[in-house]
Amino acid sequence: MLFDNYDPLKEQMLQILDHNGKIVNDKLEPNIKKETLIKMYETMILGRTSDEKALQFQRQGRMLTYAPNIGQEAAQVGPMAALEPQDWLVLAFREFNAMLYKGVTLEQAFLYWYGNERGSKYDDDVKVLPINVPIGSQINHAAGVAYASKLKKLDEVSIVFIGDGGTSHGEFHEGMNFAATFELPMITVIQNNHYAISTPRRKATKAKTLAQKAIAYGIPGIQVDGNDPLAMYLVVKEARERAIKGLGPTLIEAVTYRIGPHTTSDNPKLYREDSEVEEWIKKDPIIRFKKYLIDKKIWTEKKDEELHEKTKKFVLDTFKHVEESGNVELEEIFNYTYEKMTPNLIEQMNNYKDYLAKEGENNGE
Amino acid sequence: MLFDNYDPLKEQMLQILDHNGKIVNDKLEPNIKKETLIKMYETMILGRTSDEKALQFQRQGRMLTYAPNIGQEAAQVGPMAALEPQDWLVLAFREFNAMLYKGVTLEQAFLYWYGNERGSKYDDDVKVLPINVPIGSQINHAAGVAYASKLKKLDEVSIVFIGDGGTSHGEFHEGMNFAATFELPMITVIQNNHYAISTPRRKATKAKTLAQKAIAYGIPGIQVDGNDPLAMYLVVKEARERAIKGLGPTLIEAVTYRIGPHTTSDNPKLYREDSEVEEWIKKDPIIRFKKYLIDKKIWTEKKDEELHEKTKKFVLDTFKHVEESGNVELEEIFNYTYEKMTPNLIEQMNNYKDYLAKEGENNGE
Amino acid sequence: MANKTILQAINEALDQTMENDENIIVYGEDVGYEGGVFRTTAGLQQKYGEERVFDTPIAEAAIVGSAVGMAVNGLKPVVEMQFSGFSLPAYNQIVTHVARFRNRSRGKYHLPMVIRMPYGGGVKALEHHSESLETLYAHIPGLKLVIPSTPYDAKGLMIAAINDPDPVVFMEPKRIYRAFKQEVPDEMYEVPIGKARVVKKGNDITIIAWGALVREVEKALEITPEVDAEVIDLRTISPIDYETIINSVKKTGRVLIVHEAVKSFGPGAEIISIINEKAFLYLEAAPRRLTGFDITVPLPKGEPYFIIEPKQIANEVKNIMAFKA
Amino acid sequence: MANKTILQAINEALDQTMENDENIIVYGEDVGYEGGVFRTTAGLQQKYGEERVFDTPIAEAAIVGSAVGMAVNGLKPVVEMQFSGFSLPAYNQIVTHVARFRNRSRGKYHLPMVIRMPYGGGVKALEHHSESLETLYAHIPGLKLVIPSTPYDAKGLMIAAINDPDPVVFMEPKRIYRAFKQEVPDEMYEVPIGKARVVKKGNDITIIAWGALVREVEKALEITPEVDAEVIDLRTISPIDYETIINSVKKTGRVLIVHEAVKSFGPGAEIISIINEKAFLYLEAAPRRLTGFDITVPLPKGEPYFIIEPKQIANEVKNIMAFKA
Ligand SMILES: Cc1ncc(C[n+]2csc(CCOP(=O)(O)OP(=O)(O)O)c2C)c(N)n1
Ligand SMILES: Cc1ncc(C[n+]2csc(CCOP(=O)(O)OP(=O)(O)O)c2C)c(N)n1
Ligand SMILES: [Mg+2]
Ligand SMILES: [Mg+2]
Repeated sequence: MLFDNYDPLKEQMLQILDHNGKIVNDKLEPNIKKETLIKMYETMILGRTSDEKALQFQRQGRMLTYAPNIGQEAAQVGPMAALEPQDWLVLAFREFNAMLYKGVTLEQAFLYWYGNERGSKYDDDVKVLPINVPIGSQINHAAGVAYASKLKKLDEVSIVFIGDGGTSHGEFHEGMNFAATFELPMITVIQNNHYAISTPRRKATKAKTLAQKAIAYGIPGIQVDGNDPLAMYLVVKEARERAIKGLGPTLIEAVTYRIGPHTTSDNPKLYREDSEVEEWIKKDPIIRFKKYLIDKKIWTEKKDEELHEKTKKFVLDTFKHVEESGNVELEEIFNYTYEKMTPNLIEQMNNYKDYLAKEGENNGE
Repeated sequence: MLFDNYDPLKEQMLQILDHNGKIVNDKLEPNIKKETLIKMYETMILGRTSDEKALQFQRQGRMLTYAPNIGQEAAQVGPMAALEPQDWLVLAFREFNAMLYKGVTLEQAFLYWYGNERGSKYDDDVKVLPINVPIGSQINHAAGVAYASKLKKLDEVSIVFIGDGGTSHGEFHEGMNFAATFELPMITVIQNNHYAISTPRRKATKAKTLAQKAIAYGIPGIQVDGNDPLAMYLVVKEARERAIKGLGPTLIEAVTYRIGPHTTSDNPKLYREDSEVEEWIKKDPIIRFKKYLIDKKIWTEKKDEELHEKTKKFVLDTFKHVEESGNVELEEIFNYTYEKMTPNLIEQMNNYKDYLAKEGENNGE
Repeated sequence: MANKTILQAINEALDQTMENDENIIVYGEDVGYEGGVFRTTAGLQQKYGEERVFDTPIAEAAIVGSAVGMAVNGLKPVVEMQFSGFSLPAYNQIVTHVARFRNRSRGKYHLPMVIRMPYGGGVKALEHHSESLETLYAHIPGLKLVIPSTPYDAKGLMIAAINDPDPVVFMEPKRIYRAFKQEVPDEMYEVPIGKARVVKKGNDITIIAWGALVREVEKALEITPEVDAEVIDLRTISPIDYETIINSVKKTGRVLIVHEAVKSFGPGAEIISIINEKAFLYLEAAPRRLTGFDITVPLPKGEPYFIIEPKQIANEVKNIMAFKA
Repeated sequence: MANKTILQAINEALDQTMENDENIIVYGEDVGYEGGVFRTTAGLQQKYGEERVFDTPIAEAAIVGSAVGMAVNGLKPVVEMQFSGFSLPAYNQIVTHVARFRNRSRGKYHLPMVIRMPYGGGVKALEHHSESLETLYAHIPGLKLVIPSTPYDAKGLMIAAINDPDPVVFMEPKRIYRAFKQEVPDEMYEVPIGKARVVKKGNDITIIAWGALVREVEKALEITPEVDAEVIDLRTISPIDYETIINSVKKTGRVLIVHEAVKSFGPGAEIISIINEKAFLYLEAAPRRLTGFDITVPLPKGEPYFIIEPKQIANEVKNIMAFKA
């Protein structure tokens, strides 16, 4: 069993594909279907391209705050590829790639960061919870989703993401313990990208690894090279098996790095050295995965160029479309507070409509 | 080092004095001063007697809700004896013995449960924080007290108590992690009395021991026989040394049992077997400690009888005094909201005084 | 039809809805095996099993947060906060998620869930066991806040809350859990959320109260037979039924609001403001509030001062009746 | 004397008080090394060291709860909640402990501490970054709630808050952190807590606002020169300065309260109620509130509707002036 062989207390970290794209642990190389491998790679390219463009748009004043995922693609796509369509994805806020893999459209994903709640109204069959800003609180949601799956004896699990910083929050503790106590089919992936805004991982806890926090809940915890899509895939595959068997949750620490800023409002140069960033750029998950696919003869440089080309166009077109969506309708901000608008809300809306009719548009100053 | 030799993951539990009053680990027998041993024992007898009387008073309708400590005396008195006068005690709510040992008067302790805030106004030099009802939140207070001690380079530590049930709370996690991260001079004692009201310890977490939760914070955790005053003394002594050296907090799980009800409003027969209780009565900390003291020739049956006699009288007299204190003054409930009463509060109080002058006393129905 | 206390009425509402709909589940601290510290959920675990009725670790954020996830995944959780004072560790979940999931997802997800919590003073309890925290929930868009004052309403409102597609905070006036009995229909029925109840019609003054205070108002009127008061039991604090209030005030012109919550920035202030906005010209006297003082609820030996007694209500009524514009 | 923004004024207040009293310490998420996400605490760690100015784990209950312990043990912590929307995980600590330690211990312990939090909308932010949660703090006895609207007040109120023996929640109107500059004295000075500021004297109507809305009120008056309004910047929301309010209303007889917090059970309601209680017979028109709608603050593409603009204020002023009793 994977989780017995990698002990976080001994700082053993699972890696299958190293940063040169070499298999370093061939006994563990997962047997992933070709289409899946390609979907994984395409999603990573879409994620990366979207991030890069979004950062550009933001500099051009066309995008609001945006939290890029650059460098963390494997930590998201590996897990998602290991799951089944009926499984649930419970988000923190830095899982752009995971969302895309799971069926959130790029338009929706952009629309959210563009400042429109419609961006969190995913298609009906997309079992993804909206982006969750209050740190840690999503763990409890995932536990609840998993409780329902278990009670209804459904063959489904929940995967939930959290940052390294998030593990310090009380909600992390309560949710992990709740899930462990009731042996819920839940998988928690910590994206340890080494920073919580400006605060480095080492200042968030004295625990040598985040994976060892699993011991507090009596569940397995494992540290994984988060830039290795194969390792991330494998570990989630096994965690899913445990979950489905009724053995409860698993805690996975994906060791990765946030190459970009926390968000577009952040200047990482204030708190970290360029040299550190450069070290991690060498460990880029996309480069190693591409090498792996080419070595496996699943991919070619030519295909790669085409994909980049196509993706860029798709991202630009989609963003244009999003840009054209403009402000939301007035009704929209009132309509979803309750199932039915209360008399009070109707009155507030109508008064405001009267005002607008009289005075013209409100520009929020 | 004690903490390295007892590994909670291997379910090793420290015991020095077994339930027959025999030293089972003579290498570890601490060298406690005679006066200290006697103060420990006297406090335990005072605690036990107070508990028994309070339960009686409550049945007679003379006492309000009361949370007895019967069976948990060693888990409280052992630690307190190991500390220094300048150290801080941060309470949960089931530490009657610890409070008494640390200088809270019996009158104050009773007055609190009698329903008067004056019972939390301990004497000036008594470094004890008031009873803390919201589960888990006291851990953060203790961390803060310890932060100040460290910043001011004072030779003092904080000890904080929490129940087994309390370890599931988010505040436990945040406080422990905060203290660990800043290497604060704090000692956390979990009184694992096996129940949180009706909910047994095993339903609160899948962790085999509560001590292993320390691993999540990268600090030592140890399981101790909580009914063994010598083991509890020793472990806190060592934890204090670590703390003072700047090595940070320690997590101590005192394995004990709540012989009585959760509070006087609770009926434990609803949720546990008498046989379980009987097993634990055999492990009574007071019986074994008395045997130890007699074996050591520090104590005699005669002294014991005298002590019981004297203590009973003291408890009865003190309670009588408390009973005579009656209701608080009206000013008292307004006076301590802010340093100075606000105009609004003055007005509310005066209006009410006018009302009382007109209509006579308010009996709260 | 049988005589029941509020406690029994709530228990029956839970029992019958659970029997009817297997998606309803009930949990919280000590609610399972022993049936709650007040025994409101007694018998349910025995009947519906440990998976549907269970004890949780002491972790209010987990209790509420997991309910969010359950509701998203098709269940209807009815969770208990052991006392309203202990709902605060879950306050982040309630405000940032329970109240907002529908809006956040533009209706893709909604949360049919109920958060039960005994509230209010007068039971000689420890600290944090006597709070009246209506404002903290009424002020949050997306929540409904319901408080019954009778066994009949308790059952009907609880069933309505469970059936409601929106999340409902259900505060239970623990002081009158067992204080009196009332005929309660055996079958299931709903008392509509968002509708106040006119307890007594009258023309001189409108008295608005809820929870345990409704009975105190009734007692007060026994000692002021000269006043023909209209008494409104608000029942739903949010969204507030201003129609019933305004209609009454237009008739009486005088208003007293009685609540145990502390006064400043408390629930009574909203009612006065609504009346100002919608019936200002009908007012014949300054609307007044009789409320908890702006202090922490005292421990039992000081609590009597804090508890509002019928004589106090009667006194205020007389003051307002004496007001001359 | 130098021209400073609100942000700079707060920074200076922290700097000067820290220089003066080594028991003052400043911490929170990202406040240390990088000086806060808004850079309000910039430079302080460099000057006072990592022990007095530091970054914490993401754990708001720990930030506030540890401050309780520090204050008990002789420090004066000034902690930051990164945004007021993220103060909710600490709400349990704030309500059950920060507000109550003095009363609980009958004065043995008191908590000279400040909880800073940027608040309010209009900065095109993500969810939970735009809330106006005044009510949640103003309703809690034992807390003081202070909100500056100018650089001068920001410095003076922050110094007063730090020197105050009681715990102060200090909300900072982030929308105007850098919006304008004002002459701010170089030396330390206090602006008294509990005293409102009459921004402009007038006889026709009393307009009460605070934080970022004060400027919007001023702009509104520029487009309604026909109205001689008295403008009150409340500055301290709790304990409220009713003297200033009541004196003004007695003069004008008309009232408008402007706040961004959602309307129902919001801060404006208390002000209206106080006016009813203390100046009812002086009212010439129904007091009105212009506030945030009873909804979650929308994301940026819907937020413009939510933000109160000067024209709206002017419109309300005209409505109230037109009111005939
Ligand atoms: C409860 C809460 N407190 C504070 C914040 C503000 N905040 C947003 S992101 C962030 C850092 C998160 O760090 P981490 O968990 O490591 O995730 P990452 O950003 O690295 O993906 C903070 C403090 C928040 N969103 N929620
Ligand atoms: C935050 C919070 N939630 C709920 C309660 C109600 N409550 C009081 S004691 C208790 C059980 C505590 O169990 P444990 O921590 O094991 O301590 P013990 O009572 O056994 O000493 C509960 C749930 C509380 N006081 N605080
Ligand atoms: Mg991170
Ligand atoms: Mg216990």
